Amino acid sequence: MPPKAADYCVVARMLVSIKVRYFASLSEKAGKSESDMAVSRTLKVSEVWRLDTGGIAMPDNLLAAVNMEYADLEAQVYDGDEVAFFPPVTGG
Amino acid sequence: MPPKAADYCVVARMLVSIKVRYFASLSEKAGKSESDMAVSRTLKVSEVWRLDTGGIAMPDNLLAAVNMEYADLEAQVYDGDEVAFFPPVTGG
Amino acid sequence: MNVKICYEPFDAWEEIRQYQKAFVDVVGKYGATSLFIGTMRDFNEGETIQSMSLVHYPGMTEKQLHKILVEAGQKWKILDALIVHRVGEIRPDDSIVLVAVWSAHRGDAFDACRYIMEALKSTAPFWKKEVLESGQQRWVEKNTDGYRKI
Amino acid sequence: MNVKICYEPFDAWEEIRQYQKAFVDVVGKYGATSLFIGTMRDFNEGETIQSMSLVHYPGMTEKQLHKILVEAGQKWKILDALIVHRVGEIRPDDSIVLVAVWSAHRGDAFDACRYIMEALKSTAPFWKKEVLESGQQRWVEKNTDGYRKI
Repeated sequence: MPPKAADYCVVARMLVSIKVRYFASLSEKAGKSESDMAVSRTLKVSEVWRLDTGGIAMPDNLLAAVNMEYADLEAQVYDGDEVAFFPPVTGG
Repeated sequence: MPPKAADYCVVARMLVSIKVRYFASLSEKAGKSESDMAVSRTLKVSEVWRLDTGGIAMPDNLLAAVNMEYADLEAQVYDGDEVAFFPPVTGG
Repeated sequence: MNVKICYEPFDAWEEIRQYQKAFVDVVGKYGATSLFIGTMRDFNEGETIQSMSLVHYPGMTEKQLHKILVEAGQKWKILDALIVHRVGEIRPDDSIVLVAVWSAHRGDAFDACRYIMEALKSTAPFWKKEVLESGQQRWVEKNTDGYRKI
Repeated sequence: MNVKICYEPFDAWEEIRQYQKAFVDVVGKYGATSLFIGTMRDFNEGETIQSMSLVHYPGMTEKQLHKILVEAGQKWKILDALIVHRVGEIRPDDSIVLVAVWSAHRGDAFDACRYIMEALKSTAPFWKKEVLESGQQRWVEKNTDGYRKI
């Protein structure tokens, strides 16, 4: 059964919820340790940074994870994803 | 004062005492774990083996120590020295 | 293979002893255990360190550490492996990390233990903030490469 | 730096714990401890092993082990090191050897621990005689090289 016009409208107004987390020095830089974004399209990781930090310059050594796995800054982020930003790790 | 003839005679009849020890499979091969040799001259390590074992063929992988330090088979052995023969070590 | 995050001080020797008690099926099979313990020093980069705050990314940390153990198990023949890592407020002489690897032969145990430790240092999401003698705080900026001679 | 020959079973974790208690002057200075424990397996070269007799050359063993520790201390920056080695009648799952190295940084601790273990395996005067399941006895002929991949 072909979709009805009303379905397209719903799709066009879709809500993409993204949880954003900042760790270590980046939570101080961003001024928050987490936030919940709601946007109307899927985003790249780098766009999440830009939009959620309000355009703070991206540190050279920035690391990112999507759903707790390392991710490229060009990776796509979907509804319900958790995106994390952090500096080089220093455990051990 | 020049030495007297009698001193030379004493030197010529000098006694070289050597303690010989065998470890692991070599004590079974030699049929003893130690012996005390008394010879009238200093010996090479290889001569100690030959004389003390009664000419048992020297194993290819024979190791030797003089006074508890690894030694070459050509090394000289002096009075009071302890010479040990053993196979490759297998500790750890 | 197991990963443990500790919020309180841990005794590395006791952790290992307890872990080995559950070793029913590998008793007699492992000839080699290689361990590494990282301990908090009271100095770093020329400064005296009073204490340290170790933060982590709960969830991702465990996931990443498990991934490292699986990778080590693909590269070397290991019978078991354990990672214990401390987080929270840490004092000099406290254990920070314990890595243990059990295998039949020592080459595998040594290589895998070192691999796990280096992978942890470069990829596990932990961050250290040092409190200097003056009370000033600073984030540790990066870990060094443990294979490279300094 | 210390060398200990044990004629009875020893608990590696307890040995380390006791040894570290005397560490008054290096507390806070060591960030890295690398350990290796060799444990008796119940198999070797395709045979089941019941027990093992470990003989050594008293006097030369201690001398050689000290020499190895001194050499390791010349090659790497180490704060302390310990070797404990068992001799006598040994059963599967008994600890045979413990090597521990303490240093400021992990590269030195890992490298020195492995060096000490390989040097011990190839030069310290210990020999193993295995008792097979059949009761037959055999001398272990040689140690393998732990750096070489098998």
